[in-house]
Amino acid sequence: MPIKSIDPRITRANIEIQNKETSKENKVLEKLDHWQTYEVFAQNKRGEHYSHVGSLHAPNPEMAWILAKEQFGRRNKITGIWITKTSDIFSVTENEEEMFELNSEKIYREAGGYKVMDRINKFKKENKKISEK
Amino acid sequence: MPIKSIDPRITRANIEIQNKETSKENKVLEKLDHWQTYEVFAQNKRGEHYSHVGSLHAPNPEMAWILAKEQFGRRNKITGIWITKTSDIFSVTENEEEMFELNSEKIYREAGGYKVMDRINKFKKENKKISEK
Amino acid sequence: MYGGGNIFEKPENEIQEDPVKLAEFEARILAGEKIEPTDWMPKEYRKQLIRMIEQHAHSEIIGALPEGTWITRAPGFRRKLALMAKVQDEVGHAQLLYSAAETLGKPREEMINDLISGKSKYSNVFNYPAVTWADTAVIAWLIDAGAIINQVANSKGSYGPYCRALERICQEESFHLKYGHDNVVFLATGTPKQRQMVQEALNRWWPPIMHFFGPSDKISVHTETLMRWKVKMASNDDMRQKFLDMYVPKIWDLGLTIPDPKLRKNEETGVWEYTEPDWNEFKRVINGDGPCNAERLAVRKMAEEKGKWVREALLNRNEMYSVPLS
Amino acid sequence: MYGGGNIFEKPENEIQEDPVKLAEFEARILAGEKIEPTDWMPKEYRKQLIRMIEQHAHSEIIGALPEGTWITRAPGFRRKLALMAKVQDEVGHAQLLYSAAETLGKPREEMINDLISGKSKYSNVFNYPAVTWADTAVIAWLIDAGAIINQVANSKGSYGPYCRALERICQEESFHLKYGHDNVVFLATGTPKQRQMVQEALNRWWPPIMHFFGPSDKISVHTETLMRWKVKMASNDDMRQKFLDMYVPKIWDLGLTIPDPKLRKNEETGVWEYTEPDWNEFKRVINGDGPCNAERLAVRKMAEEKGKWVREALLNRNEMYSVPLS
Repeated sequence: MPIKSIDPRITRANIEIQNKETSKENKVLEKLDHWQTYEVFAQNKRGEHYSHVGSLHAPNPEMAWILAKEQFGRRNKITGIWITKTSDIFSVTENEEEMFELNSEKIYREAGGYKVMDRINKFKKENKKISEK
Repeated sequence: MPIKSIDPRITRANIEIQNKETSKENKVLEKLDHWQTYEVFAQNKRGEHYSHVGSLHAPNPEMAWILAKEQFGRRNKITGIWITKTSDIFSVTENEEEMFELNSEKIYREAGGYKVMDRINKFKKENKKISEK
Repeated sequence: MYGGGNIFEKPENEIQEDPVKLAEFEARILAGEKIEPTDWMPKEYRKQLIRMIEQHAHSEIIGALPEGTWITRAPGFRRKLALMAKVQDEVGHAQLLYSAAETLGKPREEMINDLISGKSKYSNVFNYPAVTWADTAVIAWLIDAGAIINQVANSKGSYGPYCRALERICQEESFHLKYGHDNVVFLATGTPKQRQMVQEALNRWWPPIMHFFGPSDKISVHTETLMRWKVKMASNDDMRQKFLDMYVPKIWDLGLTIPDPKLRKNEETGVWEYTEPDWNEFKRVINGDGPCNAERLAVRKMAEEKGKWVREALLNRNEMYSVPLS
Repeated sequence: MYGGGNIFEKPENEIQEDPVKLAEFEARILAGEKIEPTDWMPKEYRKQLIRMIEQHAHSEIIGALPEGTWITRAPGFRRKLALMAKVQDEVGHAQLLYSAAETLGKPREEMINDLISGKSKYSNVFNYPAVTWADTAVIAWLIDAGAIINQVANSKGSYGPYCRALERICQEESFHLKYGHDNVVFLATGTPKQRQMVQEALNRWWPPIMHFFGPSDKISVHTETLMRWKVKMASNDDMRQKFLDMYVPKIWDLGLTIPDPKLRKNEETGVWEYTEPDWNEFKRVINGDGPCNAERLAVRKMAEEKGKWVREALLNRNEMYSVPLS
C-alpha cells in the first residue's frame, strides 16, 4: 500500500511502505556507495593560514571542491578551499603524544631564559662608585 | 688552492675555491634534486582544528613527517601533524575570489535578520489596555 | 536538531580494558583535554559515541523532512527562502555529524543502512507530522531551542571531532531559533485565526517537546560512566528544567496556553513541576509505531535509491575506505 | 637574519600590465588585504618578491655559517646548546623562506644554484668572519636586532606566504636577541680582557652593521612602486635610524665605545648623525670581494655535493615539480 502523506508530493511519489520484518535485512547501500572521503581546508581571510574545517564524501576532487564550497563557504565568506583525499594524508597514529614531548629544560632557547638587567645595573653602580672616587 | 679558514674544520675539509668565471655556469642541483614538496598541517592543542603551518621538501611522507616535527614542533609543543603532497591538494586558481562571493541580501538566514521585540511589546501593551477596560 | 534521551544502552557485558591506558584516558578527560580519533579509547566510549553522534546525524537529516514539506507552501517569498536555508543547514549538519561519527570507524553507508532498516534511532519528535504552517513555526522555535540547549552542552564534551562539528552547528542554529520565534510571534500577535492556529500547533507539539530530552532520570539508564567520560554532559531532567526556565515565560508572554494544567515553577525549590510525560507513548513511537515513522524511513530510502544512478555514474570503485582524520 | 638594502633592481624595460587587473591588485593592497599565490600579480611584483625572499633565505642559510663555526668552541655547555638552537633556527628560517619564494614559481634547486654561482646575493654582513667568541655575541645581539626591525616591518607587507613565514620567524628571533644581549653583557661587565674582546668585536662589526640596512636613500634605487605594493616596507635610512635609536643607548650603557666619532643624536631634529658608511666597500664586498665570500659559497657547495648521495638514495624521479600552495 503506497504512503498517503500530508505532503502531496510524497503521496504522488507512490512510495511503498517497507515491510518491518524484511526491512531489517535490507542493505540499501554498499561500502563506498557514498564514495571516499576528502578533507577540506579553508582560508577565512586572505593572509591567514588554511585551516581544516571538516571532511566530506565526493567522487572526485572537483566535486569535493564544489560540495565544500556549499558546506563550508555558504554562510560566512571564505577566501579559498584546499581539497585532499583523506587517504592522501599521512599521519602517525600510535603513541603520537609521546613523540611530541619536548625536553622541558630548554629554557636556554627561549627569550625568557635570559636575564641581563641585574648584571647591567650592578655594572653601572660599580662604575658610578669608581668615577665618584 | 684549498681554503684556509679560521674554522679548523673547514681548513681540514680541503675545499677548493671555485673559479669565479666557470662557477657562473655551475649547476650544482638539477630539478627535483631536493625532492617534491609536502604541505604540513599541525594541531596546536587537542580539540583544535589542524591548521596549515607551511611546506617542506621531502622524499616521502614519512620523512616529511619527521622533518615537519623538527621544523614546526621543535619550539612549541604541538599535538599532531598531517602531511600531504602539494600535488595531492586540489584547489582552484583562477578568479577564485568571485567564486566565493555571497549574495549580500541573505539577511533572512542570519539571526540578526529577525526583530521580534517590537511586535511582542505592542501586543502586550494592547492586551493590557483591553484588560484595564 | 537533537535533544538526547534514550540513546545509551547498558553494556552487554563488562569489557575489560587495559587499566593503565584507561587511567590515562580518564585523567586526560578530567584535565579538560579532548580525545582525538587516533587516541586509545575504551571500546564502550567508542561504541556509545558512535551511537550518539549517529543518532544526532539521523535526527538532522530526518528532521529536514517535516519542515521541508512546507517549503512550497510557506507564506511569502522571504519565508520560503528562509525555510530553504534552514533545511539546507539541517542537511549540512547531518553531513558534519556523519563525518564526526565516521572518525570512530563506522562508514556512512552503514549508518544510513541502519537508519533505513530501523536499527538506528533518531529524535522521536520527527515521527510527528507538521500539520499546518504554525507547526513549522513551533518546531523551528521550540525544538531548535531544545536542540541548542543540548548541543551547547555537548560541545563541551570530550570528543574533539564532535565538539568541532557542534561549534559550527550551534553558530548556524542561532538563526533557526530567531526565525522560528519570529514566525510564532507573527501568528500569536496576529488575527484570532492565526492565534488559534499557533495555539493548536503548540497543543500538538507540547508532549513531543516534553519527550525531547528523553526519559526522566528516575527511569533512564545509568549514565555515570558516560558523564565522567564527558559523553553525556547533563542529565535529561536538568536539560528539560533549563528549557522550561528559558522558554515557558516567553510562551506565556505571547498569551498562549501550555496544555499542562500542572505546569508551574515551584518558587521555593526553583524547580519546574509538570505532568509526567507519557513515557509509554515515547517508547511506542521510538520503536516504530508513531504517526510518521514509516513515511520518514520510506522517504529516506527513496532518496538513496533514486540518487543511486548519479552516484554510480561518478563512482570510482578503485578507492579503499579510509577513516577521516577529523 | 636579513636587513634589506641593495636588493631591488630597476626593471629592464617597462612591462605593460593589464590596467584593469593592475588597478584591482593595487586596490587590494591599499585596502590592507594580502596577495595570495594564486592571485593575479604584476610580473614586476613577482620578480622583485622572488629576489627579496630568496635573498632573505640565502642570508639565513649563509648566516648560519659564521656562527656555526663557534659551536664547538662556545664557552660552556649551556652556551653550546643555545648556539646550536640558534643555528638550527636560522636554517629552519631559510627553509620557511625558500618555501615562500617557491610559491612564486622558482624551484628551490634554482635558488640554491643561483646562490652558489654568485648570481643571487645574501646579506653582506656574512661575508665577514667571526674572529673571536665575542664576534658571535655581537652578531647575535646587533645583527639579529637589525634583522628583527626589518622582519617585523616586512611581516606587514602584502604577500601572504612571506608574511606568514615572517610571523613564525620573528617569534623565534626574540630568543636570539636575548641570547646575544646576554653574551655581550657578560663580556662587557667582565674582566678587562673580556671587555677588550667585546670592544674589539664591536669595532670590527660596526661598519657591517651600518651597511646592514643597505645604501643611503640618497643613492639607492627608486623604490616608490615597491613601497606602494608593500614589498619594501620602510626606507633603508628609516630602518637604520630606528636601529640606532633603539640600540646605541644600550651599547653606551655598557661603557662600550662605538667606533664613529661623529655618531650623535641631533636633539633638535631627533635624527642620528654619523659618518657616512663606505658604500664603495659595500659594493665591492657584495660583488664577491669580501674576506669570506669565496669560503661561504664553497662551504655551501660542499654541503650540497656531500648530501647528494643521501638525497639520491631517497629520490623518486617519478615526481613532477608542483608549486607549493602557501
